Amino acid sequence: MSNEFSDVPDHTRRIILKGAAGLAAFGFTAGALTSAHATADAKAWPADAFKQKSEADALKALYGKSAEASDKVNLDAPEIAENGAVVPIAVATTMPGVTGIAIMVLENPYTLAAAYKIPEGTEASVACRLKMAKTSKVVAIVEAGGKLFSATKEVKVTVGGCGG
Amino acid sequence: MLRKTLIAVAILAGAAQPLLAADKASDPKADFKAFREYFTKRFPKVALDDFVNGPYSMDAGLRKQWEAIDAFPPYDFVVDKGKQMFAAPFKNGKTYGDCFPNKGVGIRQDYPQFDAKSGQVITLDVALNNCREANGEKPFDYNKDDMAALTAYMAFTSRGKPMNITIPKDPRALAAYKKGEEYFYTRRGQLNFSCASCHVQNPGNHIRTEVLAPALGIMNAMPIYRSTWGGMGTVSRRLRTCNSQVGAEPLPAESDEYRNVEYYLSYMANGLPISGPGTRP
Amino acid sequence: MASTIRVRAIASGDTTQVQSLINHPMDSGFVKDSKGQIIPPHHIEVVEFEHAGKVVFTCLWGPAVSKDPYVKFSFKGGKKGDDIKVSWVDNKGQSDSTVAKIQ
Amino acid sequence: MRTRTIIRLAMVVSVAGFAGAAVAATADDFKVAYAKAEAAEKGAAAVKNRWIATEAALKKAKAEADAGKFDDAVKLAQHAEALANASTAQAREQEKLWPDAVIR
Repeated sequence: MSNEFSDVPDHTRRIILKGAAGLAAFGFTAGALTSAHATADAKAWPADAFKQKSEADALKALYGKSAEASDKVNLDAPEIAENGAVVPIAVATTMPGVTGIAIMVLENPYTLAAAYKIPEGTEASVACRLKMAKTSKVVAIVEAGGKLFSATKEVKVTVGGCGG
Repeated sequence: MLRKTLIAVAILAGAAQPLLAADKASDPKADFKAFREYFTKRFPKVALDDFVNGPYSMDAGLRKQWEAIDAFPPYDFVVDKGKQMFAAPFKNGKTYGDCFPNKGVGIRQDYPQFDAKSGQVITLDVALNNCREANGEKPFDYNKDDMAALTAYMAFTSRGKPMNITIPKDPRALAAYKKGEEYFYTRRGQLNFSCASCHVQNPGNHIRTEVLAPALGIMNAMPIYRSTWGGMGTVSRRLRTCNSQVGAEPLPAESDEYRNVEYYLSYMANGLPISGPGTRP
Repeated sequence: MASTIRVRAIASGDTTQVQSLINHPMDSGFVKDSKGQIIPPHHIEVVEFEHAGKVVFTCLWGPAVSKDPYVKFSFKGGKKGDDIKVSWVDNKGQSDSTVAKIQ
Repeated sequence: MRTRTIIRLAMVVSVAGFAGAAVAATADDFKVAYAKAEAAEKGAAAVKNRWIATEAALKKAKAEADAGKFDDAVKLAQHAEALANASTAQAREQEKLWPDAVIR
């Protein structure tokens, strides 16, 4: 089973070792700037889907259909967010033929938080960090074989991530 | 009527007074032993070196989120900025490295220090500003991002190195230590809290929405990137926030009281690894 | 100018795990500044990861993605020494890109 | 215990501060009340224990006086004075009490 966090057996040791390793990593991206020319395609952004205020509307705008709950969708989210500004969320599935993953936060001003396109050869697993305005259900959507599957988990937020 | 109550309180306070501060001779070594025993006995499951991870040493749910975030922490950019700032020469061609032993790399664990010349405690932040001024540069604001970035980088180069605070045989050094201890245990603000109320008596417990960090090793994680701030903050910024949270007007950054309490707490953490820059909710 | 993009790509067997952190405010448009003025939305919309001329992962992000966003995914086919190209574009049309080596 | 008394005291003060005062207060009344509050707060500053609430009450008192609302201004100044005195009493008390809290 893939778990975003299980590959960290001994944190104390790791954090100490990281001092040296992290330093070595400094700037290794800097020199590469000149050879980079590819630019992300702004037209790929589904503006309409990101404006929706319900799960159903967002799904319709993004995929044009609705989702069914599935225990094969693995949503890893904290029970209580340490801070709504940075909530680590991971979604993974063992289903075949996955083409997309989306994450929704139902109580946020806009429901859809992030969507990912998964081409063939890329694993159906993603981890990211999201903002949550308040306690909310988080819904993970997996698009596989032309169908949508979902998993839901409530995340309690005591310190909201929308500032103020 | 009111005034009478006030007087009554004052008399009450003055009368029942079993212990006097003066009765207790300052013995940092004995304090150190008692302090350490208190935390290790109260939290037998927390590894000694783990106390430096603050609330994450106390709460499994928080820890998991921290580990996920710390795997590629948002403060990476701040540390990088600090590194560049640290290497950039002043107008006179010298650098921060010229002000410190070992060119300033891997030395954070030696601060704060007692400075015999000024008779005061010098924190890393103060040492950095002293360095700037000695080289004809304006000092940084102790509460702001530039100082946070510089100290974050310096802490980063000291990751894992044991805190190494000395109290030289100088009555002024001992007095500074003692003043720091006093500040730590003195209740203040409208809420009538001391630093110890939260960080000795209630580590691991929630206060409003936060899980309180243990006092042991609390300075080892400084400076800290707080999600609440959305950025890296200095020791000064954190201490001033602590004051505000108990309804006390914060003191000026790096005032005697703050430097002394940092001295006291850092001495208590001797031997524990530097974990800064830390992340906190 | 330092790159806004950090990449850690590590090959293990036939799978490459990619982690990336991007320096970006990701202003949601719901937060006020110290003067009480709404900070207008400013967030990354699209991030693309390319390997060997093929897009291996695309992020479509709204304003709810955290400041200095992070993402982790894995793909098959990469090997040590290969280039990974990362590029992003935000709602103001700003963009950045970088190339990193798979470790 | 004793430390709690101070907190309770501060609460009592805030209630008492807003009660009473049948006769309308004047600008001079405010000046007197404000001067007393400021003096009390100076005492708190001398023992490095100003409270945020005191500063806020002082500020608000001044604003009310500037707006010509002397009744409220006087009450707020008295409130600030009581808070300042309570914070000073807290600091004096703690000068003696803090060693009791030290881990031994």
